[in-house]
Amino acid sequence: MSTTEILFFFLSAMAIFSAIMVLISKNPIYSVLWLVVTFFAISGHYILLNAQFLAIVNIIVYAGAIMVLFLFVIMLMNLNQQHEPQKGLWMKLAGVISGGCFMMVLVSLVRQAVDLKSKEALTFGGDIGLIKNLGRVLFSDYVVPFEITSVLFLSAMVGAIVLGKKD
Amino acid sequence: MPIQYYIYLCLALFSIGIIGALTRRNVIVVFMCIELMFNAVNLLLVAFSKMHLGMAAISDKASTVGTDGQLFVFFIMVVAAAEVSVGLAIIVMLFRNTHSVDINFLNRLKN
Amino acid sequence: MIPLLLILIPLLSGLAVFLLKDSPSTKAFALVSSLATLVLSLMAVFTKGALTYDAAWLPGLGSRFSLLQDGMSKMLCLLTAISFPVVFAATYKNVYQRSAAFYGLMLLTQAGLLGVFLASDALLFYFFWELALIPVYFLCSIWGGEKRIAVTFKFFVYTFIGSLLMLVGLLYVYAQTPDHSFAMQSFFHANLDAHQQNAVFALFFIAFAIKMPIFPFHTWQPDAYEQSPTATTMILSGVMVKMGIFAVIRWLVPMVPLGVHAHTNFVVTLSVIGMIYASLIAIRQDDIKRLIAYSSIAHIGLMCAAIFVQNQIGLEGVMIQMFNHGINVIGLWIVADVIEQQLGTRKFSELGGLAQKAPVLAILFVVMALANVALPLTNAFVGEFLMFNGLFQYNVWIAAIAGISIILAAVYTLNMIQKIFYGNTVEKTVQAVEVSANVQWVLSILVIIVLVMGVYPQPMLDLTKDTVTAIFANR
Amino acid sequence: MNAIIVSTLLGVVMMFSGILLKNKSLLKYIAIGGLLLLLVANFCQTYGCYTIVVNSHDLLRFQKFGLFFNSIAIAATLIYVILSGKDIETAGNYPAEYFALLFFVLCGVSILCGFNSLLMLFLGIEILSIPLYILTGSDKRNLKSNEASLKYFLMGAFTAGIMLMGIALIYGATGTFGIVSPSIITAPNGAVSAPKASFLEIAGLLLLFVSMCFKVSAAPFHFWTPDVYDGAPSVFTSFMATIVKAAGFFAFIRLLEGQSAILGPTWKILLSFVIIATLLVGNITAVFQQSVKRMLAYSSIAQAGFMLFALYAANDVAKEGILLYATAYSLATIGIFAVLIKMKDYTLDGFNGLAKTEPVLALTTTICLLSLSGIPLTAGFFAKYYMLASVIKTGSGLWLVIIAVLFAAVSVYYYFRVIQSMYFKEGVAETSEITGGFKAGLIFVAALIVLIGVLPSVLLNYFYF
Amino acid sequence: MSKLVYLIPLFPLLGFLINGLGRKSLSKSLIGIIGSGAILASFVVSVLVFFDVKANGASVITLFNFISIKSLVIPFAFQVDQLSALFLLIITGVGFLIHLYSTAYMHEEEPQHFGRYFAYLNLFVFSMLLLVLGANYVIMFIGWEGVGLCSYLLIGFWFKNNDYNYAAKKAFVMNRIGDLGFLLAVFWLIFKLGTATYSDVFAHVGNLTAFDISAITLLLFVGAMGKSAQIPLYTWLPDAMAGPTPVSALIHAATMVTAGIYMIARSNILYTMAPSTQTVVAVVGLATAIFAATIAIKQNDIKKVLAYSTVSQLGYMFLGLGVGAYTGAVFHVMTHAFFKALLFLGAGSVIHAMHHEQDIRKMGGLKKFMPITHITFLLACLAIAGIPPFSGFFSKDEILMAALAKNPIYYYLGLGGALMTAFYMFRLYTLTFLGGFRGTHEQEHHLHESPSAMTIPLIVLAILSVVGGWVGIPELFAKDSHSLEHFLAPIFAGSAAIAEQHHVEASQEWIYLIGSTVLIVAVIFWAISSYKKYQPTTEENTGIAKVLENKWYVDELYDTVIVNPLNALGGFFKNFVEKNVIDAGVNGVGKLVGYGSRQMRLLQSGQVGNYLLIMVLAIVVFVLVWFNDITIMSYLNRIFKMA
Repeated sequence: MSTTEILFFFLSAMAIFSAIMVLISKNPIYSVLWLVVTFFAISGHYILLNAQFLAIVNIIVYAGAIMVLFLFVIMLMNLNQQHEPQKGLWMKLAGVISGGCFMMVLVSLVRQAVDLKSKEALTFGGDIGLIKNLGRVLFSDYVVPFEITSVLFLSAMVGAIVLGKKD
Repeated sequence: MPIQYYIYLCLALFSIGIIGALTRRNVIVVFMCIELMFNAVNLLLVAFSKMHLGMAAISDKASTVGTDGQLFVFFIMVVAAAEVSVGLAIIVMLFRNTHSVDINFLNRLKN
Repeated sequence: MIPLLLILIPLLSGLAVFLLKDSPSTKAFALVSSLATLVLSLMAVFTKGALTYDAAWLPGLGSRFSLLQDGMSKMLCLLTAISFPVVFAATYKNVYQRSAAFYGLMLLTQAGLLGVFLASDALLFYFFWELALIPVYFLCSIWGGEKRIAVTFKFFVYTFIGSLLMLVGLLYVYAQTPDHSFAMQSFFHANLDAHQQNAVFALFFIAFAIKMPIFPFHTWQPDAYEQSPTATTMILSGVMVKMGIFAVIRWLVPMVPLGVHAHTNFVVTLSVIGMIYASLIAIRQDDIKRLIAYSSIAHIGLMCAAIFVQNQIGLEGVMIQMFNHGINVIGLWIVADVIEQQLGTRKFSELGGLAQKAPVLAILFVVMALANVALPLTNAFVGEFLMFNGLFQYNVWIAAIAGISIILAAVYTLNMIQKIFYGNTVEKTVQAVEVSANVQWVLSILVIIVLVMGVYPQPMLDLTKDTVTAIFANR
Repeated sequence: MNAIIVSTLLGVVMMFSGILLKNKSLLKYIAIGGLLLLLVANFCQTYGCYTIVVNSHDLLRFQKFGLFFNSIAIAATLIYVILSGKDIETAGNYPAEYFALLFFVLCGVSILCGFNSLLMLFLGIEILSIPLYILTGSDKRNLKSNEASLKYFLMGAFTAGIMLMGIALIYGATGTFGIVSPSIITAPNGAVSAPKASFLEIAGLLLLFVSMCFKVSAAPFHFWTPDVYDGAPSVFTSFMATIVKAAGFFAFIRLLEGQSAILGPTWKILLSFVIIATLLVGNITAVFQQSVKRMLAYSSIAQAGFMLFALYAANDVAKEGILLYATAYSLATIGIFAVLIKMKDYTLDGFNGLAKTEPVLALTTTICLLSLSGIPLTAGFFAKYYMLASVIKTGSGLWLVIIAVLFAAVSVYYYFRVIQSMYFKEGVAETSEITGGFKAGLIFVAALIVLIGVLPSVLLNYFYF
Repeated sequence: MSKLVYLIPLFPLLGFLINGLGRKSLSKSLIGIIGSGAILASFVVSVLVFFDVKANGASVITLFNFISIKSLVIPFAFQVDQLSALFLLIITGVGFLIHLYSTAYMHEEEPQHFGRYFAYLNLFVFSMLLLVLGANYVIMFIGWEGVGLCSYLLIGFWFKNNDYNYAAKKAFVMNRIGDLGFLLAVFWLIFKLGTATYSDVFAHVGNLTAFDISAITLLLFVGAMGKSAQIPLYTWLPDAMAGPTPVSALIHAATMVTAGIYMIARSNILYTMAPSTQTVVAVVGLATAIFAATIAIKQNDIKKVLAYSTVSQLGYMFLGLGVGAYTGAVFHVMTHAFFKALLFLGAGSVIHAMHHEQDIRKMGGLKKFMPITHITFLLACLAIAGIPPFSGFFSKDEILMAALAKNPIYYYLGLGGALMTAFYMFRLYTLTFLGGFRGTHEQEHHLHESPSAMTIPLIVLAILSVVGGWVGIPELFAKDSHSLEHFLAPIFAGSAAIAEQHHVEASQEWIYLIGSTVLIVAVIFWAISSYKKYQPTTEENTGIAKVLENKWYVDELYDTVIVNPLNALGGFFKNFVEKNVIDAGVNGVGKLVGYGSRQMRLLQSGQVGNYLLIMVLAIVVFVLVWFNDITIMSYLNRIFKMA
């Protein structure tokens, strides 16, 4: 077992475990924290795949900004004390089963896919994930969507203000 | 790494996200699960991007195939950030009115 | 030009009436407009040969605003044109709330009906088919009887389902036309194999069968007739049911000859069952309107059967009977309306002895009723004679069974006469008086038409000869 | 491209005018002017006069079809603002922001009209959706509005996840985000062999299909629609149900236009299942609704079922038809909602006797309802006509058409219930103040519906593929 | 002269129109003059036509084309030949007398109803003339239905009385049943020959198969059954007594019921070519003759007795037609017209005098009050009983002899009927005119002879009843003395050529003649003697007498077997099938939609979780459906196999 594989399996196990913990934590704050762990694991994967820019952004934006925002909101609402009411057992079971089915069918699809058999994701190689390369493409080929996201942000900003303001 | 491993991993994370969205009652947790789904997709995109690069690199060492996949992840993050701000605003607004974030209480509109 | 004007006059005057204030002048306006249409349609009748009109309409779809007025449509236009002034005149004394809207809708109905009879483009035909329905829906729902909303709605949905299926059929045939056009001739030459023809037949026939109506699609009819304002009922039963018959002859028979042929047995059997069934029910009716409705179903069943036996003699009979049935049934409705307006009841059990109080009405009604049982020298005899003849040539037994309806018709019609007019007066009829002069005049005109057409039907047969010849020339 | 830029700028202008203007009622006129400008800009581009040239590196590709559709969306918005502009002002405390958000939505619509990459599709849909989440929740004190907003948001985000998964799978299979399927293999000798798609790509397309079904509220992904349409302030429901939905359809068709070859025969079965389910759910459930607003929500599902025919047929007639359908449906729905907003009571009983108190409103509503039911002489007829014709033209699916037609007959039931209330039932329908201008606008809409119903070529002649 | 034949129906039509439209403005006497005058005018023309035909032979006068389409031409044409000329004379002649009689009989009516009465009467004659004159079966059918209508109108003349209305309706409906048969026969002819014109039909009769002819003739006979009141369609005729008495006279004597005879005589070639039908006709006729006679024996209503006697006599006529004695049948029509008209008018006179009392048990001894009526009535009774040399003797004898030639059983049964006829007629005569008066004193006080307008027709008819038979004196008595047969010979020439001739030996004929006459005379004396001392009893009849009094319960039978089931069926359709099957089906669809709507609303639970769950499940299903054949199933199979 190579280092890559060890790393891969470790990160994967960590991601899945923490994701499951997000799911089963009763306290929302724990959920947030476990989600942060998941994000870190995913960032690890990015690094493994030599996508350094995304790994950083993931940590800064997701684990940093977004999760903090979540934390703020939860604390703002003072939910950490609350014991979240649980869904009925049947609903939970149905959720798990249907989610499981979803995974089952897709996994079985992938297992049948012959054209994926020999394909591998390049780990540690290739430098497209470096900030220089990405930036060049982003500001040439992808400048239009980049600009357009500004509209998205603008509207999100307006929305957040409109909805969040007390009146 | 074989690409299937990545796909399985991502599908697992994605499905966990779905299961979370289906089983939890706290709106914020549901929302977080959706974020988890996004992240699963992100990882998958990066893996695919590297897969395509790997295939192209056999013939062309300087290939930049796969850049678009990583950029897509970037855009997803952007969108997710915007969505989170709006989403949390909505949740806060609702909480102000009902003092609850229980998804099961969202049942005034039905039938 | 005449065909176009025939549609335009009622259409435009109908729209114009909406703008008028509710006043007696609206009635007069509507009457004048309908008389103008009558004059035009008479002009059309006396013009030799088929009249046409053609203008561009929907170039992208292969549909044109093309009208064709051959013998059959001349006749039906004449029927439409006669019935509206007759109805207006006969109900002149009736007071309607929002009368402008009432007369406007009536005239729009007329425009739709005339359009149906004139259109020689399938899509245009479909348009007018619907245009004739919508105003009627409002007429019945606003000015109808107690249960009007539900009943009218049933009627509407019923016919709407039919016309939607017809639309599917239209599109289906359209897709198979050689030149992708809705023109009548293209439709008649569409490339349809026997299997496709059967499908198209089913789609169209349901629409027409509902409109006619044929057993077992008829249940909307008695209710609708009962609940509609009588003026509308007259149009419904006098003219509108002819739409179905007309459409079968004009469109279905030439378009899908194989489909028609394949279903002949089925349709004829259904029609004959319907005739007997409706007649038997009519015998047990206690309500003038319902009785006339069921009697109408029986008569229409005969017409439908006579079309489908596909011989010339039967078809000639259908032609002339379309006109005559319209006249007769309108006459019956007028009397029914008079009775209801004057005495406030339509129940036989609450009527009787009216002949003593209103002898003129009684006489006129009896003539109408006798025309309804197709007594010789009344107009209906000629048509029924020819139709039964056609039916007989198709199958002796079918004709014999259908013939039973002649007997049953006598039973229920005479029942009706007896229970309304004969016997001694009862509580409700003691105060009855003779009907007003306008009704007398209108009925007299109808009676004259009944008798003239009964004694000398040849002009009408000559009028429609070209249509019949054309249909049989195609095979 | 013109439309994207201009609508963005206009959004910003609206925001600033909200700050600068004292008189809020002027906003409406600025918006109308802006929309006219937008319309002109879009027309310029449609007919080859580019004012702003931006190289989008083939991420966006504007074709006449899309641009024309965009014009229709803008024009519909214009009519919507003219009719309901006043109600937008009174919907909450931030009218300027609402107008701005409407323009941002239009920006999303414009992107969807020209996207040539899944990235742009995703961005377009998000730009379209996020302002709508906000607008849905704009009635902040109203719990229903809050709830609708949150439901919409949660389900929208969830679907976005599904969509992203689909995009990722497609990317995995094809290595590109372009929507022109590369799987069609042209052999060196020129023979085109049957395209062979990997499982991944098909699964990805399926997930994309599902998410688009969600956007256009096709069953069984329609569940958000009634609740959200019901809970949102009526004035925004009107917008959502018409322009946004039509844009969704356009994107849907554009997305799957070239894909039917690789989707295989099963695809049609699946699609017919979705169509029937949509028609069933929309029509049947609408029958017993007491609230007109909610009924309209279900009716919009039903109408979506009809629009899906365009997808099923996927031919020229279908494209032409979806254009007409979108127009007819939008016009009628905007008209009805404009009236609905004026009503004090949204239930059917609230409409009782409207014909007596407000005959113009009743008449125009009737025309709109007739159009929705597909009665001839209204635009709705030709809309349905094209849909049915397109399927019949494919030579199969006659049974599907017949089922659709039967459901259309059911739809008459609930549309006509409103007419019955207005015309045949006794009652005094209470409305808020109706201005002459509003009536004129309604009459204009009704006239437009009838005009298109009589001469659809007026609309279609401007449109060539 | 034949060119003017259209005048014959035209006069009554004009009379109908004038009286009908002007019934309120015209005076009674004017109405009477117009009504009777129209018929008189027709009669005059008829006489002219008759002699014209006698001199110049038959002709067809076409007025216009009634129906003319590619495959069928039906001209509105009149057939003027020996048969129709003879019938014209009977109809207009007897008709005129009845009209004349009516002016007095109906004098108590209000002018308005008086006018209506004469209008109907004229229309009746018009229809009958049309029937007789028509040159094809369709025009005949027009008249055929027309007389049905007029009988309906006249039977229900006093429309205030609902019993009368029922009788009228019954007459019309019964007639319609027959008419249907007639109509089908006409269709058959048109179908096979493409024409309904007599001359063409008879000329091309060879193109028909034996089956066709049998069917056509049988169907025509069904028509005749209805119109001429044969079993099983005879029950309307006795009920038709509800109308004014002159109307009964008109129906029974001159018009209507003779239509069937006329029609078969007209179609004699067809019938001659269909021996099986002839047998049916003969048997039905004979059965009717006897059956009706048995009923007549026990009837107490003066008009009912006469009515059943008519049915019975019509039976004889059909017997004659059935055995090929067409001339005899027509001859009997003529003589029957005279004496039956006379009987009815005489009965009318009695009823008039008795103030509308019709029960013969309450009469008696009218001889001394009403001498003219009595004498004429007696003559008529003798005529109908068949006493030589009264008219009935000759015609009845001719039929019976033909029957004897064909089959002796016909003869014996027919003779039995004739004996019964003699019995019930003289029972009637005796109870009415002989013995003592059994009515109230008031009635007795008012008894008087009728006015001259009524007695003159009686006298004229009495003379005709006596001498009318002399146009057909059998060969037995004198060579070539049967002038009627010679006159009608062209009509029946075709049949005569085909039919095999049966003849009874002259000596045998004498024996039968004398024997039968003796028997009849004996029966007459028996009848007179047994009823001369009749006193009304309150005892109810029992056994066979009761059955006879109740007309063999045939009406009740029809009610139970046909009328009630049909009514019940109609009710079942109306109340059950219509509501619970067809409408329920339609409404059921609506209800189903409503139910579906209510159920489907519940799916919209309002819970986001549920919505998402359904979406996910749908995706799973979609994937499974999409990849059903290749991937998923095989993979799942493998999993299950491993496990």
